[in-house]
Amino acid sequence: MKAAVLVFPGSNCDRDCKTAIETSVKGKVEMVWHQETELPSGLDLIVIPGGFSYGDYLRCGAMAAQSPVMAAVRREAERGVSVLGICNGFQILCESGLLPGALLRNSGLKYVCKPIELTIENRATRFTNAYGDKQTVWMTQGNGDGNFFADAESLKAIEDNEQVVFRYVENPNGSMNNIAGIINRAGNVLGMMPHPDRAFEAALGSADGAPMFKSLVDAVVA
Amino acid sequence: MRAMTTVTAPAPQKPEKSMAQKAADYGLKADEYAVILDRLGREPNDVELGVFSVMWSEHCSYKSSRLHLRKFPVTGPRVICGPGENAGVIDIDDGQACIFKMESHNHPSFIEPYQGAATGVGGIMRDVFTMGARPVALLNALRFGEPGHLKTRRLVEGVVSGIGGYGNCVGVPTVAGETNFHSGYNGNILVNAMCVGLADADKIFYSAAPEPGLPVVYFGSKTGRDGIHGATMASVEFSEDSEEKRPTVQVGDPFAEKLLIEATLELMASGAVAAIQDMGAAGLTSSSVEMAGKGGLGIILDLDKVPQRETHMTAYEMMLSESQERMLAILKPGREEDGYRIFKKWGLDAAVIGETNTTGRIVLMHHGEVVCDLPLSPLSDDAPLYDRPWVEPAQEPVLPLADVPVANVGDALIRIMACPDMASKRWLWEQYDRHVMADTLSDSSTGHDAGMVRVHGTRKALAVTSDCTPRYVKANPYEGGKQAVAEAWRNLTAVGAEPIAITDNLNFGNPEKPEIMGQIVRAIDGMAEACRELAFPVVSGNVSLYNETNGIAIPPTPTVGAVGLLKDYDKRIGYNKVRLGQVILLVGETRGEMGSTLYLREVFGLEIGAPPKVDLESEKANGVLVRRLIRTGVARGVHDLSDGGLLCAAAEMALASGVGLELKNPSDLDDHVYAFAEDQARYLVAVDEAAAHLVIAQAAEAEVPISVVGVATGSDLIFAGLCVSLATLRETNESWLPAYMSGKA
Amino acid sequence: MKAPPLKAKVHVFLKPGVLDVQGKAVEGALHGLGWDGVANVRVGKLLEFDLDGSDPEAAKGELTAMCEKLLANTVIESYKVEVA
Amino acid sequence: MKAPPLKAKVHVFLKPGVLDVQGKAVEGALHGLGWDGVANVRVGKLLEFDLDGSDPEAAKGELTAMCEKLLANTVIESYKVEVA
Ligand SMILES: Nc1ncnc2c1ncn2[C@@H]1O[C@H](COP(=O)(O)OP(=O)(O)O)[C@@H](O)[C@H]1O
Ligand SMILES: [Mg+2]
Repeated sequence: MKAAVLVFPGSNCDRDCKTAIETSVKGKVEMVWHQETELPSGLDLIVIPGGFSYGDYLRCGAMAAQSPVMAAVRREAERGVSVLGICNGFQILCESGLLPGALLRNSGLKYVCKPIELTIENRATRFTNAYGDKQTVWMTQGNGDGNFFADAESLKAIEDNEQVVFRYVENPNGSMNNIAGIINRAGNVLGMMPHPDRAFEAALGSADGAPMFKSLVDAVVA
Repeated sequence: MRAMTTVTAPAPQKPEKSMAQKAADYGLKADEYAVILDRLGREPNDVELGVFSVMWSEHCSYKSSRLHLRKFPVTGPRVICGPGENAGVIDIDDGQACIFKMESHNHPSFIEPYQGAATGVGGIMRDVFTMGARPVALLNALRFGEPGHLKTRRLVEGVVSGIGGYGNCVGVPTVAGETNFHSGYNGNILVNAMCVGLADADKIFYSAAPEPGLPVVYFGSKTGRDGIHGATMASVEFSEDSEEKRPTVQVGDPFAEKLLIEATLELMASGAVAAIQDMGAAGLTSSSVEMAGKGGLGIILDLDKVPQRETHMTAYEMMLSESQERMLAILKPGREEDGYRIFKKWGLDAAVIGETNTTGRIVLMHHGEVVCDLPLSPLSDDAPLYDRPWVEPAQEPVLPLADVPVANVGDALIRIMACPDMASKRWLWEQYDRHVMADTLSDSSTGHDAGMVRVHGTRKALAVTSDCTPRYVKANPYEGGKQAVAEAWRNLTAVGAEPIAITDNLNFGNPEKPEIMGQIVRAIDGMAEACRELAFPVVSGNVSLYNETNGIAIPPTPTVGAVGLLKDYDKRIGYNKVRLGQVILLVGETRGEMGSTLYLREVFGLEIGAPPKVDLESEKANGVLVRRLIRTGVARGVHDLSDGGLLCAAAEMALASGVGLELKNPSDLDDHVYAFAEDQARYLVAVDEAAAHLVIAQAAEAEVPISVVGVATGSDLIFAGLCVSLATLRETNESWLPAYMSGKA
Repeated sequence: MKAPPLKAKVHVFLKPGVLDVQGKAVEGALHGLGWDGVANVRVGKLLEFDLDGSDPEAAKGELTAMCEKLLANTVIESYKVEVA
Repeated sequence: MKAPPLKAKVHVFLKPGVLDVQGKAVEGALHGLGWDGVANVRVGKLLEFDLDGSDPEAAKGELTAMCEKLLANTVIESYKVEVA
């Protein structure tokens, strides 16, 4: 698998994503600076990593969404390339309109870092195929703005189209409908708050993130 | 640039004070000022006086403690660089090095808890990456006033969100720490932050300027009027009028820090850096003076070139500003362009602001005039060094067991597990990103005695901990100093790591008082003794004195931050995986040390009695045995015994593992003594039933006291008529802090 | 000589349907301190800056563009612009 | 019937000279998007709420007390209050 991990000023999970892909599926990973206007050719996956792009000042992900590289991501996404946004990456995807909704301040108003249990709501995506019959998985999460919001109409559409991929078993932040991760209508852009990139081997407390990368590899082969 | 010899004083400020008066205002003593006059052969001007006052402040010169800090052992087979640089450096094999240090931000955090704590974290990270290391772990040791005190809740709220706000954004996991509450900190809280980084052992960067004629580059954020006189503020007592003296608060920008880390490491990798130094306390002054001074050179700076955030800044303000996220580097000849390319990429302000030379002087130009021209050597060589008078500090007498009041063991357990010092700090550490960098093996939440992070891409891991038991140090500074070191050593041992070296943060009151100076001297004696015996050298540290308000000093708090190495992280252990049927062994001797225990304080409100004696021989022998049990895979769970003694350690083990423990008292001691004595050098070790006799034999052979104290069974904690469910215990331990923070406790 | 810049003000606030958790927390805290008469607290952002130009109307157009592009997330936020 | 509440506005902003990290970042982003004419961006908070009472002057006093006690961090922030 050939993947690109985007790097914005303030990204801090860029290396984690690279390691996760290399470790779990031996993928080839290129780091791409936010000023680039083109992405490498032949990508199977674009990862928008977690962190605090531009300090998360103003609004999480707002300034990163305006970066030159995001125009290229939009083009690739339209061509059907897989795009995975984790944490700040999810916020950037929402801010750039590639995913519906927005992420608000956590209802407790605090940054929350903890292992969290998720139900896999939709196993029929290229990101979740390899989870098999697994009902729930553990990953950790760490964010201050993970409270998913969409207006009534969008939320209904998200649910009706089975775009919810992960839900929290116990809601940590006030997210509507316990939403932890959603996918776009076309099924190639996924955003999620929990970190598969911190759960790719047992030593880290959970390896439940690894099947996500395996799914993507399977999707490439298929 | 060329140094000129005439010195033009900056425009006089309105009601002109005499220089001697100003010197006093800046915190210089009359005899210190006399030395300045003597060395210069003339009166200093404002800028020069400012430079002297910060360089000779307690914070920068260590004038009260330097003499005693020399007692610390600072060398060892793994020490690459001991105290004296920005941080200590140790060898962790395979050409890799670990760089770490701890530092206080006590005064700023009391004034503005969020920014004070945040900038404390930022400052300590800069000390570490300045030497070429990528920061990989953060710790913090916090001491707050009593929960009922008016300011405490707001301070906890602010400090914790400041630490999280900064570390989380930069993207370095906060993996361990400690938090105490005591009325002794009502007027002066302690915020000690530690940073641990990784570097290649042959790519360590130092601050000494290597040769003349090299460009001096400033990069990072712009300079504003932040925290002017912060270093001298950190060297005076608080009083009623501190509010007025209060400097403009420094505001941290963690985003800028993240960019600064990446740019600094990239600049270093490019080969352009000849020497480098962060701008910490006393900013541009201490960084330029130290770089030139350590190199035996001179330096000239043109302050007009300094990137400035505010208009009309004076030379004095620029030299004393403590604006955050700034660095000073000396580049190799002709490498300015490399620098500018990297700074531009990361969006940082940068400028060549000066040059090294051979004059042995620091010369500052502003608006085309020389505003400061000082010889460098007096700034460091003639810095005051005090052998302050001290008296042997008062010591709590040994408390005979017969005088220890008796409580119901179950009631006492609940009281202690729920008390502010023992209660779970989940509310706090859930606000810290503990997993970023994807190498965290253990952290505050996992049930280990130390935080552990992998050395990226290897089988190795670093174990880190921070420890001090101020009530012991107060009761007996010498034993308490020893204990802080021993507990840190024990915590590293208990996860299976080889303890390597420590950093320290010596927090005390006013050293001009002989009783306080006595605490400092004796605590250092005790620490040094323990470091020597345990082959645990001190490689970096920080001293914070004058932690007093209206004449009341904090409890003496010499915090120890320690680092250990695991060669194979699969051999790590915690107390979170004890399984039903396993046997619980107690390693170490229980004589019944009840003085200065949590039992006395929490159940009876008594803060009396000599603290537990630290026997370094047994500490070593017991630790070596425990490490062997871990290495050979026999130990299935290990927890050191500290606050609250055996029963509290057992309770923590049961909670972390989710299994019940049935314990007995195999000794002649009364149950309440056996349960809550805080004898040192002890561990609880869980082993498979079949292995127990073997382990006991091994211990006997090593002449280490060991006894069977229980077995893992059911879902209750059982001891001497006490039976409490894990659910109740958990509720007891978890509820205090969140309830307190929401105003309900 | 350069003309003095215009003074821009941009007020960004959550749309009525979006739960303002910060506002709610402030309200709770104010009640806790005894200010019971406080209700419907909303917390918004106020950005102030200098803007080159001399035509306030044109400037307003620019500000609106800035809001649409960056300063506000119109999924959840509304904005008002002002130039003096 | 109850009188309609007063409308309170509280503007909390960093004191001059205090580094405004948000403002700095927003300014950088706006420049990056081509709005070079923007300078001195400062980001503040604007709180709006209903307040029981009928005397705007008395209400202003209350608001000031709220700011001193809770709404502003007076070590680094200033505030302005308004009642309508
Ligand atoms: N300020 C803090 N920051 C991070 N972790 C903390 C803090 N305070 C306490 N902890 C964590 O809570 C746990 C219990 O703390 P403590 O009782 O002091 O540990 P010990 O006595 O084993 O050294 C440890 O994992 C510690 O790292
Ligand atoms: Mg311990």
